[in-house]
Amino acid sequence: MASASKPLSGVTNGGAQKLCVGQVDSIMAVTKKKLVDLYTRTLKVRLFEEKVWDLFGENLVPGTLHLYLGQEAVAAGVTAALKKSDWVQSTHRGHGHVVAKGADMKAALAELLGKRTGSCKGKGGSMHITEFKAGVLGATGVVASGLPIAAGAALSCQMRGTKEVVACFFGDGASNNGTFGESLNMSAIWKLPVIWIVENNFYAMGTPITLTCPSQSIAQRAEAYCIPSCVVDGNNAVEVYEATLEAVKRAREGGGPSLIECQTYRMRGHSRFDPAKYRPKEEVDFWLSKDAVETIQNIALEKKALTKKEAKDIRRKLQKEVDIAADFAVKSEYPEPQEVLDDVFAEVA
Amino acid sequence: MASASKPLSGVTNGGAQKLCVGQVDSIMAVTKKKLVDLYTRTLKVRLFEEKVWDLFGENLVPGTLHLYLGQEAVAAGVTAALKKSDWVQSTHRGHGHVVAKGADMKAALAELLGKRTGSCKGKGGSMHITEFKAGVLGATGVVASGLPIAAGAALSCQMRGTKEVVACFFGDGASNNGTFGESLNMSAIWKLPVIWIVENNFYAMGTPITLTCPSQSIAQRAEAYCIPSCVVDGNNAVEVYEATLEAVKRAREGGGPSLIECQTYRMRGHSRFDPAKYRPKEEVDFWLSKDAVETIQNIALEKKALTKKEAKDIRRKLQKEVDIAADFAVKSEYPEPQEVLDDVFAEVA
Amino acid sequence: MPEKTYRDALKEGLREEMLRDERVFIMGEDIGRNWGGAFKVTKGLAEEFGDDRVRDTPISENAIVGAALGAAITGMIPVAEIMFGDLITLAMDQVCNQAAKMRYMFGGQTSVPLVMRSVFGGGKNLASHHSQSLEAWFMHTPGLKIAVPSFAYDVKGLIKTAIRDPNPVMFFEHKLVYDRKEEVPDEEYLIPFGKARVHREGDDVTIWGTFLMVHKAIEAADELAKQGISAEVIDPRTLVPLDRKTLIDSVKKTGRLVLVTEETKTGATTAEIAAIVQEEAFDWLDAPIKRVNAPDTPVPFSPPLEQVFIPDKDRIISAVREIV
Amino acid sequence: MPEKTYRDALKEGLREEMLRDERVFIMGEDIGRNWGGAFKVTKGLAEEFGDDRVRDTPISENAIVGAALGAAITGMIPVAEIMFGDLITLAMDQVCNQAAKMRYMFGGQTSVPLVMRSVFGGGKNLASHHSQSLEAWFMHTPGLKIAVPSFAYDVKGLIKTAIRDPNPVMFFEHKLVYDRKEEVPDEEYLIPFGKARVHREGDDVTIWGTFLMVHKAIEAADELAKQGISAEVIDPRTLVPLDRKTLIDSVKKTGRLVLVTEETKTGATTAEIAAIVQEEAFDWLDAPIKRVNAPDTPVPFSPPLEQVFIPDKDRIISAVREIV
Ligand SMILES: Cc1ncc(C[n+]2csc(CCOP(=O)(O)OP(=O)(O)O)c2C)c(N)n1
Ligand SMILES: Cc1ncc(C[n+]2csc(CCOP(=O)(O)OP(=O)(O)O)c2C)c(N)n1
Ligand SMILES: [Mg+2]
Ligand SMILES: [Mg+2]
Repeated sequence: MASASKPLSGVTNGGAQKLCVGQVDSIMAVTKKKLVDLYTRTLKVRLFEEKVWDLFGENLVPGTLHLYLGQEAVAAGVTAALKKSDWVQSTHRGHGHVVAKGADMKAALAELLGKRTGSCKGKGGSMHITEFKAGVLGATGVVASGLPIAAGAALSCQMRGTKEVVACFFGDGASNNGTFGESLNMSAIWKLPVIWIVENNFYAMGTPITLTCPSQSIAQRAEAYCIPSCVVDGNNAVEVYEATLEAVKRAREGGGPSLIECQTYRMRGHSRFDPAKYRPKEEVDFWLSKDAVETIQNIALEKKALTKKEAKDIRRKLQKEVDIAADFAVKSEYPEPQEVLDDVFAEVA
Repeated sequence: MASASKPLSGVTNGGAQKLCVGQVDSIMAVTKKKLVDLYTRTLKVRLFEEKVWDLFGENLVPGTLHLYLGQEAVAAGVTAALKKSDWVQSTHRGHGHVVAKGADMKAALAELLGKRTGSCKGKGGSMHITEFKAGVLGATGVVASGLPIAAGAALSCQMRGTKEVVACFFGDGASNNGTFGESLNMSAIWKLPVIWIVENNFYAMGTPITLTCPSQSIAQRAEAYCIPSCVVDGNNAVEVYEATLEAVKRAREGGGPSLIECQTYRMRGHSRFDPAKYRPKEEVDFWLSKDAVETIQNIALEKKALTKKEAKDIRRKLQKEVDIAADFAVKSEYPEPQEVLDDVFAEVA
Repeated sequence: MPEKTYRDALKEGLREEMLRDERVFIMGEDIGRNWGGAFKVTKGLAEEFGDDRVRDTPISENAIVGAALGAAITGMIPVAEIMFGDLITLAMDQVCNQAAKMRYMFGGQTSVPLVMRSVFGGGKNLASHHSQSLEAWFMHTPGLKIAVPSFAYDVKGLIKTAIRDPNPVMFFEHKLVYDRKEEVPDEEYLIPFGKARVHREGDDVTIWGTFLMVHKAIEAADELAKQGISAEVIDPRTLVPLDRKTLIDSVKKTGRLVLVTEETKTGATTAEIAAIVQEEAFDWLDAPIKRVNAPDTPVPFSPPLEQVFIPDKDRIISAVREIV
Repeated sequence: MPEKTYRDALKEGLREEMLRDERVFIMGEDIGRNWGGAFKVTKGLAEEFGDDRVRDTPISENAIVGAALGAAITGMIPVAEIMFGDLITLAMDQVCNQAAKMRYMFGGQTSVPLVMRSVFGGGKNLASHHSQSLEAWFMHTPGLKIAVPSFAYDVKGLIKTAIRDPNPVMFFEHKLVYDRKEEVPDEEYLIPFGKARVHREGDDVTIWGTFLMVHKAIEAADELAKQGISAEVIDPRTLVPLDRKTLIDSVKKTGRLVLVTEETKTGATTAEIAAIVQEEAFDWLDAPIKRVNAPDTPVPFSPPLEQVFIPDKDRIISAVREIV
């Protein structure tokens, strides 16, 4: 019988291992334009999240907060491989997905602040930050609850014959929930155009993956359903992009689902008040040295997709956008109390 | 990337394939005494179920009925590898598990008839037929709901240090439910003494497994959790027994869970009124030719564990036991109406 | 007008909507050509509309509802079936946290045109896991509409309305009424949500109930009439929205109310109705509102036990006689 | 007597029971040494009792409850934690179909000494998936006992009683009371289930409520007293079993009742209480029973919205003034 393998952990497996068969292994195939795109998306998410952190420091963000800081390359790489008309399903750690998919940062920040100009009119906040018209199916506070919804959206794409695809983000912890198997199986038997994106940051809150996952990778679980899978460095937007591109192609051509495990790491704690003392220093250091923004910036510079000046200009431009968005959000009004009753039901035609 | 394999079906895979590594491949290792035990258990379940079918024909069995006819070798082989103090978790198709584990047939039949002498005092019926003191944790009407309970019982065995093990039965259909992954994972990370017994009869009600399972075997899903697994001929009690024995040994020694896929077939429809017209004739014929009772009887005769006369004597004795049990059940009283209120809560000490 | 069973009327409604709008599709366990649904409601539809639009699923309740939800918010109109109401326990997150709340928590960005069909009730000796009546849970979940048809005419008109509603609708049926017949027109008709049906008019007492209990209430009313008691029988047809006006007006007329459902008593829909009526018609009530429900136990298997578990005509009559 | 927070009192209760009986163990997500529970209730227990008895689990709610159930019927006494009450949606099958019904459907063959802890309530801007109050679902599920402690003294005595009860107990806490302090003895004590606590005695009106609303009701009663209205405040402490006597006796004295919980109104526990009281004290009621609840919406995120969503002292006072 097959024997149990050494468990996965944040230090030992960090982004090194690749299980992809047929993955484009060189970034040569990626155009310069795409490298700039990846740099821009990664940085945009970073700057957005840093702003959120600032606003939180100013006590302007109610409730809790699951920052995407550290994992930017995943959202950037995945969304860079999608069309605007494609869909993403987000999680409780959703800011990055939404921003990278092209949501309006003004509405997104206003939502985090609970303003009526927010994308959810202040009803959702951090855990439900969503912009439907940007192709976000929803951020959800219930871990793993997005998977069946993504499967269904993919079924809808298939039935409507639109060639749209769905990328569904979820965490390593989410893969222990029952919906994981149900959804993967459904996607496999119906050959749904969905790409399962595991953001393996090696922790679910304070619980290290070694306590809850017996295998070397989450990707291994995809094989149970004959779903092609791979493990990539989730801090390298190019790797994420390439793997996604292949999966998107397969999905669009009717080849069914794929699973991509992106190994990455949270720069901060799980949520707003978590100092994350449970993580070994060497592990934290290892990952902080693999910064997502620096990584893509270095690649882009090295491949001469960007000059240092261009990189700086992009940063300045993005920073300005973020600042304007924050200004908008801060200045926006809170909803009126009676709005609590709105939007429970849609009007019957 | 791994490619999708040809789907499983009732004809193509019938009991042939073996994935067990290290499985004892010859029945030489099985003692004559054990062969007699296996014959007796298999036959007992068969005779019990035939009696149930008769009683049902006489309109004495209320509600629905999921007969175990055809799958007897699974319950027989598994329970023969267990001690009396070990546990089994049953399903909606539970008669066979309960009888094979040694439950009182009088109480079991009385339960099916809704009598107050039934093991559940008539409260449970076919879908909840259970005899706790025989080591049955429960039969359940909710498909796949037994898996977490079995994991928990195994956790209890481990924590109490009793060396007891738990065998958990469930169907091919059940392996598509969320609890499957949750429970297997839990058993793997905690190395629980549980043996997952998939009774793959290739259908969930009228739905053939080809529609709901993308892989060649259910056993393949165990690998996702690094759980050793194998596929055996579920109509051959010896094969089932041997595989279980190995798994029990592993579990008792602290080696954790195993999964055994027993490929088998329902002799009749899913439930009381199902004519099962959706099954191809060649498939039905194939499986009926692999009758569980005949198979073990032939092996036992061949291995000279039994003479024909002894085989007949055992049959006569068991038939008498079953007849007496049926007589008891038929003659027993129904509960009094006011008993509807009993046993909601246990008395507080 | 032709007589049709509840089952056939329901199927007709589904079929008409599938013909009308190709976005409508059905998914669930064993609803397809091999079985046609556990209660044969969808029999023949796979043959007519194909296996894609009448889609057999794995035994994955939470994913069935979740996938239907995902399809609903991206341009389809799914009708998801959960084979037994007892099994919605496995899909409560997708039903109550996702489908019910999605429009609200996303600030109205999407609507959720999703129907979830399932079946409640005992009477078939199916024991604790296949006999419950759990509608109260969903009535307590803001964002869901709830249909509870008891008659063939209603089930057809309501399923069509449900499918056209841009909100998640729990569409609950009852095992023991599938075979009941009623006149059902062949022409298209819709029944609006939130409009009760008054089956008997009366002056002495109002009886409000759902599912099989509406039928029992009618029987009780007929028998009470012979005893000189005139009972009004109200079937709400939908619990959300709830037709309060018909009920309150009736209570203002009769001054007495008996509520009857097959649910276990504590926390049943009848509790909510009692609370509403005493709030809105306190001064008109001449006696306490009586609740006739199942006892607070799981559903037992054995026929004599199940028989006392499920309320019947006699219990309704006794309750009426206690307050009239 | 020393003052202790609700959180610490609860932990003390858990700890005492773990010391008393080695079959008692705790399992749940992030309850162990790295986090100590989302609300820090179990902080330090893993260090004291080891990681086996204070067991971190994967994010597998249905299996957490199911596994605890399997352990409960084979000789252990598990306390399973579901991190947020909203997530019990994922475990409804194991809670309501398995744990609640097991003893009954197996005819009394086993008892189920299982405690399921979770936490309800808003007030922390955690939005629709982390703020609900779903106790009504469980009150409508025969076979479950339900504790709803609102005070430090109660939470300790009740958790100990829950752990010693041979039946499945839903033990619900409230996010906003963890930090509240009360005098809590160091000596061992148990609080029986089914015994309400009367926080204020009064003659003009009875106020019955749960969780944070008990605290609000007390504030309201204090303010009403200044206005010359004497309100009796009753905290049931357990919903199942329910102390009807204390409540009915009080209503018979005051003739007026206001019910207040943080649940969304339709189908809340307050509906059941209203139904009971009008059944049992109809002739003593001088005015309709008032229900003060949250509106029938998901819980909104934005502070000004959540603030009007959750009932407060003023709404309680207004309700009282409407009927006194
Ligand atoms: C079903 C469910 N269980 C528990 C929680 C509480 N919770 C919120 S985030 C989280 C950890 C999730 O881990 P993972 O899926 O790895 O995502 P990450 O936070 O690491 O991005 C938990 C347990 C929840 N929100 N939903
Ligand atoms: C969770 C759940 N979903 C659906 C059903 C209805 N149902 C009863 S048995 C069954 C098929 C089960 O198939 P399988 O697990 O293969 O077991 P088998 O009946 O073949 O022994 C179904 C769908 C149920 N009881 N529980
Ligand atoms: Mg994680
Ligand atoms: Mg099967």
